[in-house]
Amino acid sequence: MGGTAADRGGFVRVRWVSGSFGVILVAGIVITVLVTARPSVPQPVAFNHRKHTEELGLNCEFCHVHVTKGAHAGLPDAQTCTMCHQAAQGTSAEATRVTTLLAEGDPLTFKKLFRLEPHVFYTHRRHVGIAELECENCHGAIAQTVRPPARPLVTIDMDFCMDCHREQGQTLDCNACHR
Amino acid sequence: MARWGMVIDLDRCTGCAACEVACKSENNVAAVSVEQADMGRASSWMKVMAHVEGEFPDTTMHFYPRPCMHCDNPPCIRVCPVQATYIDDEGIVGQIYARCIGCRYCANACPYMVKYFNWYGPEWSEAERQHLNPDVSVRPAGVIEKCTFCHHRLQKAREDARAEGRELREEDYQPACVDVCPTNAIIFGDLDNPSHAVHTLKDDPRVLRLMEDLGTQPKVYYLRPRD
Amino acid sequence: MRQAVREKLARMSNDEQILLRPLVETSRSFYIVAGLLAAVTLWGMFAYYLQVTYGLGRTGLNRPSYWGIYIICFVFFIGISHAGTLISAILRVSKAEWRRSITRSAELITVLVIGFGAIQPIIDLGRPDRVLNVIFNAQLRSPLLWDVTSIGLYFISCTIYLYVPMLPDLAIIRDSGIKAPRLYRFLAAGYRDTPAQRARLERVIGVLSIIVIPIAVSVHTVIGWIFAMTLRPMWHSTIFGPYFVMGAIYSGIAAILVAMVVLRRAFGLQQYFKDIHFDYLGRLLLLFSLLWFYFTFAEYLTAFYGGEPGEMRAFWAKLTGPFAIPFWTMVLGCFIIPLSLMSRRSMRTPRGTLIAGIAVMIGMWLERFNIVVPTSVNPRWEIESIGQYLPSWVELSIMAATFSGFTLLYMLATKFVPIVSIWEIKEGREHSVREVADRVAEYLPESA
Amino acid sequence: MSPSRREFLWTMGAAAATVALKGAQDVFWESDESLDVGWAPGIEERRNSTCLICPSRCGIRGRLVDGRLIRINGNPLHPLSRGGLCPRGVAGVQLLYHPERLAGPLVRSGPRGSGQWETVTREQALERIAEQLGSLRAAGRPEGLALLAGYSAGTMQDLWRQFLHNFGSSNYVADEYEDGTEAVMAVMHGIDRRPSYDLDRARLVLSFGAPLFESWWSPLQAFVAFANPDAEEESGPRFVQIDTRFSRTASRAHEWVGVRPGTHAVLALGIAYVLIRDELIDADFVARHVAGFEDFVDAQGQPREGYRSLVMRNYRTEEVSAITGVPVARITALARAVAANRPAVAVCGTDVAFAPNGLLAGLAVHSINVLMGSVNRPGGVLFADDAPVGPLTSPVLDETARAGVGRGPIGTQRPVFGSGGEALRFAAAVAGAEAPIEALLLYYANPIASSTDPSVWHEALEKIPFVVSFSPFLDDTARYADVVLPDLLPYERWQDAPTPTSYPYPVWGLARPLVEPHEGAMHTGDVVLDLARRLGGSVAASLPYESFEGLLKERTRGLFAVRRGMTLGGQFEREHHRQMEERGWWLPEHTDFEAFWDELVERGGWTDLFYDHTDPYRIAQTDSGRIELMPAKLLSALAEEGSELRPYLDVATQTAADSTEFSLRLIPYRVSTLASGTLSLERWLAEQPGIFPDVLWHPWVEVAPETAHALGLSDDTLVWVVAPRGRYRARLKVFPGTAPETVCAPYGLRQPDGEPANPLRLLDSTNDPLTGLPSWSSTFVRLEQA
Repeated sequence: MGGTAADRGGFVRVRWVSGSFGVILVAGIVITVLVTARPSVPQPVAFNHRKHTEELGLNCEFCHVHVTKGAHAGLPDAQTCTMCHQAAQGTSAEATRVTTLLAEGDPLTFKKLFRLEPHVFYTHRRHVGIAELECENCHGAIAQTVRPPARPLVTIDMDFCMDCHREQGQTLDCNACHR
Repeated sequence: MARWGMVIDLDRCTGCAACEVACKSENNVAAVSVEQADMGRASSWMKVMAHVEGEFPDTTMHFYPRPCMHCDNPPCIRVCPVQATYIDDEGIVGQIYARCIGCRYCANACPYMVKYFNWYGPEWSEAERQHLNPDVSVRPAGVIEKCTFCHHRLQKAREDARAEGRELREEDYQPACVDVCPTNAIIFGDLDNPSHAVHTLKDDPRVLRLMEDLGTQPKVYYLRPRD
Repeated sequence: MRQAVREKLARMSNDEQILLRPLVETSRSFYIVAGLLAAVTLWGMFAYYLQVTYGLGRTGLNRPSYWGIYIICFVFFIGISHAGTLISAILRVSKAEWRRSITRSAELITVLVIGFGAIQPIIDLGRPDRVLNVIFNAQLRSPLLWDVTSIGLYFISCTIYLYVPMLPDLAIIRDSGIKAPRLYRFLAAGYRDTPAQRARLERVIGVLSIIVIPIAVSVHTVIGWIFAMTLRPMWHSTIFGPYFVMGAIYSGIAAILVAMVVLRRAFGLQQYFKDIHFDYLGRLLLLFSLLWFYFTFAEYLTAFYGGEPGEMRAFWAKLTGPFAIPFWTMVLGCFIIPLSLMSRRSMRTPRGTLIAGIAVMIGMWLERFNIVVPTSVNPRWEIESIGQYLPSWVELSIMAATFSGFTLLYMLATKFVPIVSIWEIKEGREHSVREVADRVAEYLPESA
Repeated sequence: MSPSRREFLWTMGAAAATVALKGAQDVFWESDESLDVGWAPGIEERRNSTCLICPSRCGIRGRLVDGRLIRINGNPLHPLSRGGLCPRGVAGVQLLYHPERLAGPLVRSGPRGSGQWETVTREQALERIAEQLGSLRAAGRPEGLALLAGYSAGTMQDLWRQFLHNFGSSNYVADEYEDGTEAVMAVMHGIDRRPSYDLDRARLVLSFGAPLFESWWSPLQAFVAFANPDAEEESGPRFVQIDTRFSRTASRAHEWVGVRPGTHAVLALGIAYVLIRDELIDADFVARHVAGFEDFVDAQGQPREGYRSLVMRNYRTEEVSAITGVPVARITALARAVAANRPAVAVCGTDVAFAPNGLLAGLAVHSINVLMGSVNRPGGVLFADDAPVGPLTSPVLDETARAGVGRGPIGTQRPVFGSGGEALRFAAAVAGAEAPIEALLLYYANPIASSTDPSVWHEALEKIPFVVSFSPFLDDTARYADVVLPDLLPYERWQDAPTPTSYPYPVWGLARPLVEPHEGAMHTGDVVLDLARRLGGSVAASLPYESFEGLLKERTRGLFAVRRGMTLGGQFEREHHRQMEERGWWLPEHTDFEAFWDELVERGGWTDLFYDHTDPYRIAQTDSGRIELMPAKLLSALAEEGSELRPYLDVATQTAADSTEFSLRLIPYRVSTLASGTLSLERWLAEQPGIFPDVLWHPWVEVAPETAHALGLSDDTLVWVVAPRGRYRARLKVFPGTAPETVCAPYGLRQPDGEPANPLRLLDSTNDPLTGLPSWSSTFVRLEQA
């Protein structure tokens, strides 16, 4: 209020003003971070994507079985892991742990890493099954990771979706994704 | 581009309300408590309205199933300050719940009263959540909601058609109320497509549109009772 | 009051002594009243907390009465806000000398009341957390957005229009050193009352008072349009713009009158709010009561003559139906009482105008009620059932808190700024008598 | 720059704001995520099954996502419902996922009705029941076991009957929807079966108070006929509704004839008068198949007046008009319409038979079908077959069982015709200690809520030491049980679902589990089989089935072997099959039973859309071999009882108000959305039980505007409906379609707190001595502001 006039008067302490602005700025950043930040996603085992994809040559659909027909790609369950890990694979401690966990009947519940806001309706079927998009388009180099990332590699927000839709000449109708 | 519309034959509607319940089931419309209902806060995107005339024994009663009219010139979308309600290219008036600020201006602007407000968050018990439709969001407290012509079904139908490499057929996309109607009183399709039933029915001499004089150009047509 | 302050005050002129005393001297009854008002305000804030926590379900709103107390209060408060600025601006522009002692109190009402009015629609929102969507996703076709724009503009210009003419007084306080030196040093913004500064100030005030008038007119026009742009019976009417502006000024005058009577009594300002002020404002009130009748009659006659079934449902609901009591009380408060009182000179006294002012305020609140609720509960489609609206205690508490919060802030403001503009009074004494004499002489034909 | 006090406050404020904002996000507006929508991965399927909620047994198609039942839609292959469904069927998802569903079996731990329960395992519950039943047999008193069963036509009913029979008890007590037509057919045609109505092919449907579009046997059957989906251009039959109430059916029928309460039959005979007078009857049919039309000489050699003389003498249109309130011209026009729109079928509704002299009234209504020759003809009254499923294993009775069965069912006073009002007679007999019942099983019956006299049931339950309920919910009667072993809900269990007899063709719908069964519940069919195994002896020997599913599959072999019919199919398939069968062909589609069974399960049932109109046994099986308009059995039964009643004379069932205190006639009616009348469970339905009037959740009564005005009551007032026998609270709705001086009261509703609001409890105890059915329209009430 009357900032310039006050400066002209030269009686307002600069420290006072800049100090409070600084505090407001910091508080704003803290609030924004707290409100928007997502907690890290812990996984039951340290899954090595690169080993499974690049080295063993498994395709994504092997574990994410619903990727071409479901809304969600699906996460592997203990059964899928048991196919190979019933016996310990390799020498790593983690591989041994997987075998032990499976033997103990641990369900190995993997958690969704890429989560969309609940008001976004996305289906893998449409994007992967029908439009045949590549996984890395949205998931980045997830197949190259050697340990489970704690946070998504790509920030998928509305702009991200819209940019691609525009490029591809796809629908920009709100109803297409929000309902 | 399709222009979706609906024709409701008042001669065929028996007021059984299957459409109402099918709509609630399809679109996760929660029932409210007794107290809330008494206050007039129940939601029913599709509502069967009764129109009674005359006294015993010369009474007549007709049932008007009333969904959103999906006007071509909707008064609701103009007044929305945040573009949370809009009309898409195919004439479906949508409501973006994630953007709505809950000012209820659209509800007041709609002469058909088809906009419903979530006074509280929906009351689903843990068990009831099992039957929620995953294709449709569960609206939070404080936003307006309304009939969408089961727009998600169009998405699905189009997806299926594309997956099978064919054109969208009339029967692929039918809203839940149309699907369930035991007397086929509700007919739905593309008003601009001559092969769809609604295309010819909309020019039937019995046709009546609610409050047509307001210039809203509703895309829900009623077929006047014959007698 | 500390000795030092008392001494400082004693050294000042008579006007300054009287007008600055409230800044440094606070009576016990002030504390009691302020405490009560603060309690009511806190209670209302608690009610709002509940509403935010549990949802708008805590109100009495429903389908089809989607709007209620909050929107009524919104229209009412924004209406009151016309008190100030518009009146003081018009009086300033027209160089009405009697304005000098009342402009400040009127402008203060304006600024505070806009704030309280503007938060009403936010209180009314189902999702107040998303209120910024109005900016991020603005949809310019919406009258609500016109409203946001014009109220925002109005608030800013009124604040400036309050602040700028306050500068000389703030400088006086700063120089007297009777209160919070640092604060007033900041507020006075280096104003030294040099002739150059004074000239620039007068020019700025002159420009502002002209700018403010169209903005004020636009604000209430747009509020009328919020209703008029829908197709609802009894809302969809072209008269709403001017009708709302007229009503706003009317309620504004009433609000000033009430405020003046209270201030005069509380701070002993009989010297400043004289009978002539009440007489003039009373005449203005009389004029507006007639205008009000004319507009209302025109509106209802048009609706009645058209006889459209949808309209008639709301029409008869007001005249003879469930809303007959608020309707006829409104007519009593807005027309019969002010007309019968203000048409008599003997009643254009502080007491008479107080009664008329309160009647008009109640009447105008009811007018907003009669616009919002009867139309809401009477849908256009006749087979739709007629609704009901009974405000809940949450809504009533928030309304009470709004009134008390406004009063409280107004009271607090009297502790920080002189409620009558010292410099304008001074200027009036020093220059105007001469200037007016000259000016009047100009009007007159040359004496032979 | 050291932090000043101001800066410190700012920081604190910001921190507090952050916390508040976070809190607001979590608490204030529940995040949608917590509702678990959009879960992963969302694999969908659709499965056909059959709706078990009301007797109509429509075909349903469930939409399942990841094993959850999301939506219930109609099964377009089902010949009766053709893809349509009523609101109750759709709301089934809320029944399945109802929060009040019992989590597991309960055993009473406090005194009866105290609400103190102990949760037990299924094994413990079964053990407990088997122990009690075993001790009955051990004591040689197997007839001390009784079953009260709601509508359960099909294998469940057969299974229960067989179980009881082999156990040694004849106390299968039915507590079902009745409409009295069974007795009418038994008397006139000698066929002990409810009639079917070929609505699809009729050109005029003359409904005497039958709630065709609301709570009839199968509203869907009426809807399909009304919409007439098969015909391209031609419109469906003309519906004429003769009703005391301006019901939903009346409003949507092509014509509504408002009659005074209890005078339906008089109007029927008035129509018959015009038909005979103007020679519009099917004289050929009458001459060939009907006895008793003309005056005749009975077995004793007494000359008797025939139907024609009685009608011509007593039912001139002027007199009928005066009684019924229908103008003379209207009666004539109705009769002419009946004659002009052949085939015309008269449907007899509950309002006709549920009255004093109800049977005689029913005869009068049905006589129109006989006069018009609308019997065993397309578009008329038919007698359909049951689906030819295989029989259960033939029962073996041991000594105990034979002795028990030999002692017969309890309840001394049985009606002459039909079995109406069986449940209440049973309760009265138990309450009156005429018959010691040691154990009562409740299967889809909730008499405390639905009975016209709950107090008798309270007394009866007091006298029965062991009560078991199989209700999945703790309903009003289950509260008084000793053991509650909840059944699986529909959509979780196997059950066969034959369409009701109102439909002219046998349709054997199959309900199969759509979702995983609830672990706390158990299929009552499996319970019966399990109990039989535990009880051993002849009971076990007669029910040697592993599971109920196995039993159903076994019986299905009958359908496979019969060389008729088809699994459900589309319209083209149906028509193709019908035409082939008409020409004597059968299309063998399946060489092995397994494939047949798989297809049956997949499509949702079996049907045979061919009806043999040439079969004379479908017209009459009386001793005379003709349709008897003056039924010999009835005349002799009346003579035996010394009754003064005479057919076609004492048909007006209207009684006048006998006091000024109670001056409004009560007309109870069944709400379509809650047709079972016992439970209002699904919230979607409870919220909007009727479409009109627009009342949510609350029970209501309807009165005419002038009646309300005279009483000084306005719309929406809360009133007491007071009768000499009791009172209940309801909302008053002013409805211009209601006849003056009457109160139309829906039943099956509850107060919001769950208390039944049942107008049937107010009924005076008059009933038809011939059928045992209670009277509906003879009760008078008054309204008081509550």
